[in-house]
Amino acid sequence: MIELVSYLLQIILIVIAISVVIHKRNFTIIILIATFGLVAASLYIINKAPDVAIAEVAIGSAIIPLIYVISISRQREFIVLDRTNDGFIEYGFELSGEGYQILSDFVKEFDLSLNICVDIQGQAKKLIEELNVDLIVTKDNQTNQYVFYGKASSVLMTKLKNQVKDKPHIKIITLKEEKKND
Amino acid sequence: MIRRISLIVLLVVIFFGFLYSVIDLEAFFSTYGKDYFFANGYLETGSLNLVTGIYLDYRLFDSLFEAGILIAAVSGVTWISQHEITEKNASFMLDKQITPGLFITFSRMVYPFMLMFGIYVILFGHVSPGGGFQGGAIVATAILILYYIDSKKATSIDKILTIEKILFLTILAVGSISYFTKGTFFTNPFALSASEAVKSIYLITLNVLIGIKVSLGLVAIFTAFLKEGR
Amino acid sequence: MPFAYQLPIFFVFIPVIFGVIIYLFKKPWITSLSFLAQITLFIAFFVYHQFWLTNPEHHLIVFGGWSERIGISFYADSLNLTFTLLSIVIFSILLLYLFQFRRKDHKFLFFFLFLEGVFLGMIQTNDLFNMFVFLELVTVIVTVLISYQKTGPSFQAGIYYLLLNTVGALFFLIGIIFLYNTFGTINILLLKDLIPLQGDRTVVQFAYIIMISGISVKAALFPLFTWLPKAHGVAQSGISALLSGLVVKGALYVFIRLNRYMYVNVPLQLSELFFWLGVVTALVGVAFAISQKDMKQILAYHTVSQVGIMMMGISQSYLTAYYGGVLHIINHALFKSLLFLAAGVLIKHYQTKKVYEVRGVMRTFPLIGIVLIVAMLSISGAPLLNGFVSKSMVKYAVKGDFIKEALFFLINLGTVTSFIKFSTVLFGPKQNLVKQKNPLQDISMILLAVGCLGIGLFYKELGQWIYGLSVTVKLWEWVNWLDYAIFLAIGLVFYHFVVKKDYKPFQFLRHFKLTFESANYLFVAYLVVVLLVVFT
Amino acid sequence: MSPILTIIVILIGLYGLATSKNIIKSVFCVTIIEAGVILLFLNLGNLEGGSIPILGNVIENIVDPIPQALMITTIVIGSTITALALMLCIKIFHNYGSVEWKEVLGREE
Repeated sequence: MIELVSYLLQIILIVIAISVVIHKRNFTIIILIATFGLVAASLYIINKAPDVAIAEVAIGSAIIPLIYVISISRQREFIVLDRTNDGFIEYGFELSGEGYQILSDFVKEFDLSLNICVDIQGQAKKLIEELNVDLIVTKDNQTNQYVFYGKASSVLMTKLKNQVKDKPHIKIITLKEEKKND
Repeated sequence: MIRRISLIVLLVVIFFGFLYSVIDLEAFFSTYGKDYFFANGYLETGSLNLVTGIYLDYRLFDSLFEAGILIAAVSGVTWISQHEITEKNASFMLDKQITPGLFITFSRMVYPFMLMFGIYVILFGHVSPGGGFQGGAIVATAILILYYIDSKKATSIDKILTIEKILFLTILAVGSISYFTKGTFFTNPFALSASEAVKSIYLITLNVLIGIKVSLGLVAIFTAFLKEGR
Repeated sequence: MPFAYQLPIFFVFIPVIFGVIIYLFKKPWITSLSFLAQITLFIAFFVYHQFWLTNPEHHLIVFGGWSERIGISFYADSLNLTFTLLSIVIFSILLLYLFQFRRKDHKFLFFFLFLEGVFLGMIQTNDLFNMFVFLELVTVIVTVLISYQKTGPSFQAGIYYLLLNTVGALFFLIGIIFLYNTFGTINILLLKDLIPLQGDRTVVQFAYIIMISGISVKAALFPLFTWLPKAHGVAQSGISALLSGLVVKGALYVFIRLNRYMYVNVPLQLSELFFWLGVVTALVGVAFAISQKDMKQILAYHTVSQVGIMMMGISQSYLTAYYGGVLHIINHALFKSLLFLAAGVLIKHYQTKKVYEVRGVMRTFPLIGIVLIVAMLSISGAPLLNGFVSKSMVKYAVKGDFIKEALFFLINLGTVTSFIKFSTVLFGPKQNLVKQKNPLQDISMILLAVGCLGIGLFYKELGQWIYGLSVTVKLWEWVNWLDYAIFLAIGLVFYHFVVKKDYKPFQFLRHFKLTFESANYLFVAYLVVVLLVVFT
Repeated sequence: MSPILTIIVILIGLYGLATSKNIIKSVFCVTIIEAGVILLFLNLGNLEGGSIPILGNVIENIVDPIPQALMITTIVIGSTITALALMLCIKIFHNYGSVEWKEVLGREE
């Protein structure tokens, strides 16, 4: 009887492994990895290794999927620091305004999740490099243009650039990372 | 597309290599280790659970450097995720969602049992299945549930890291006490002929030390991930 | 049992404990404790060496007094003592180089000393699973050191290095599993006697294949070396000197330990396969090195080609060629770290990594100019220096077979041309650059240069002292000087007419990028090639 | 029979590693290979059968305890490597804006 159960579980393991390899969306893969850990732990018990099963469940199915969730949710986050307090982005119950429109279209197209924050002080260059802020929106009073500061090495900046080409009153400046050689 | 097919062909060749070697292995394999431990594993280490006996006494050197790899990874992760900007009051839109009430009450209910089970696994590592590493991981998951109840109570990572390093030094010290009693490093300081209760003192202290160190390490990794870029 | 019997354990734990202490206490003077660690290591090594010579029966230390077949054990033979001495010397010289810049950085010194302790452990251990744990530990710490600057490219190089080496180490673990289940023990010395008894079983040969291909990922052999130039281009010069000077050597040491000390007289001697693998690695490495413009990339690809030459030496059972390979490992550690350190100083002062933008080093920084000349002469195998000694010993592996000799000539020619390209840095007018006063850095570079010269001149006495074998390499023969002069001439001609014009193939090689999945594809292909060679 | 099924899991992980366009997918596949290796070792330790290696009540034959002790170390090593790799992934995303190998490697100049 135990032999049958172990063969069945191993076939389930192979099916889960194939589905992890083939699947595209990262979020569902986390669930698959958690079940993979659980099935593997039950197989360890069948092979008479309770110690390893406890370790696999505690680490492989509890902490590691949690870390995957955090890191994948960070991958889809587009942090915008808004420093133009003149209605480019209105903060009512429901966010609106022309700036918000542009950003939400851009974010929807690359299925990122928009994260607008207001009150971070500090020099733009350092913020972008250290605090992983992706975009800083400021208003240039002389030319009455909205200036977007971003990271030069980021692929999103190039995508944002060719999306905003047709709008005259928005300018994009990408900050180059200075060379830190020893 | 050709690459995938050729990859599958290569993997099939490797599979046959594995296949022949496993069949050849099943024909004749040595059980020297199993017989040795079954015969005098309990007598020499004093722990009923032979696996704990092995990684706390026979192969303590491995467990020391397993704790070492945990220290290196934790310090590495915290160093990479650190940033010098002191603005902590950044109220980010995403973090404003508060965890749903049901989840909080349920985790409050589960939290004490998880903690108790983790401590049981650490303390009775040499009798029932379990031990320092598994118990530490369970205690770490219990502490992570605290983050769900309210994530403002995040402790400072630097304090955790210093405690972890001090624990690493104490584990080294406990491991090398045996040099004074038995003349060799990394084993049970009590004589082979000592009673099982005496020997289990050493096993329990090592399990507790490793358990605390592993739980602190995993909690530090988790807080580093949570605080990253905030 | 005298205290000196347990010393190898202190080799591992002195740096680890000092590293943790430096991390714990925040006072600025505590970082000078790292020098104390190096000095105690030197003293401990020489005390142990005397003990090791006097009583040969105490070479094996089993932890916990258990039987040799059960407990973990350290074994000290002439091979791993030389590697221990080499790594202590290189680590202390790099500490001298880095100290001025890293005086306040407790975290960095913690990682640096922890890596030293773990590396010394990996060299001395006599237990396969313990070697696997140390391999993983070295991979983790080197990944953190590579991405220490927290710039974009350093993260990408760090994760590329981490994942590729972890896959290699996992396959090393599968090999251990098969060995454990067939012989019941994972103690290398015991396996050396047990393996010949069942040498022809498919399990034993398959375990050998899996372990060797797992290790050759870390040793940067032909198809799997793509992680090395990425890691070097990004890491600081001190770290890349450490990486190519020592970490690659660790993997080669494990290769020797498996190839000569475990599978000694098993019928499947693969020396022919690994010899040709070494030749291909050397040729590909040199081809890439000639086409590069970035100083660090040139040196990184040169490490790959020198690893190929070492592989040609180590894989031979012919004694002089084997000892030539081992000596080349030691020489390469010296002159390659010297080149990286000098390149680091130049990059810091000229603020550029491109070779053609740096000019006039001889006049502005005379010390670095002399040191660079010594290093470049020894890497290209000029007589009177250590490169020549080991290369002429490795030449014994090539004697008598015309094709092999031609290929060896081609490899040396490539090395000479690319270092002629590198030496264009020296000439040119005096640049008005202020030299930042850093006495420690200069001392470390001078020490390395003296090391290169020393081995080049007194190789006979050193050979006697360590290996007790007498090797006569005709140093003062005029034919060798003539030989080297011809090399230089052909190299100059080749450089002016071919390399300077920067033809299409050179551009293609420079912009050649291998993504992670194709690197793994090559790893699978490499595994299958070794499998087929053994089983057919 | 059962060790061969675990070998298939290892080879699937290797296949995934050699065809994954995404960095996070590669980290998933390393976790799969590692779990497969652990299962292989425990299977080979349990070829003869026998009971759990805890000597409480009288038993006549036990499973080999050494593979279990070694595999606890491998699980901890695997989890630390996954944690380090994922932290590097987050930092890569914030620097390059994407997690695809081709885009990340292509932007070096």
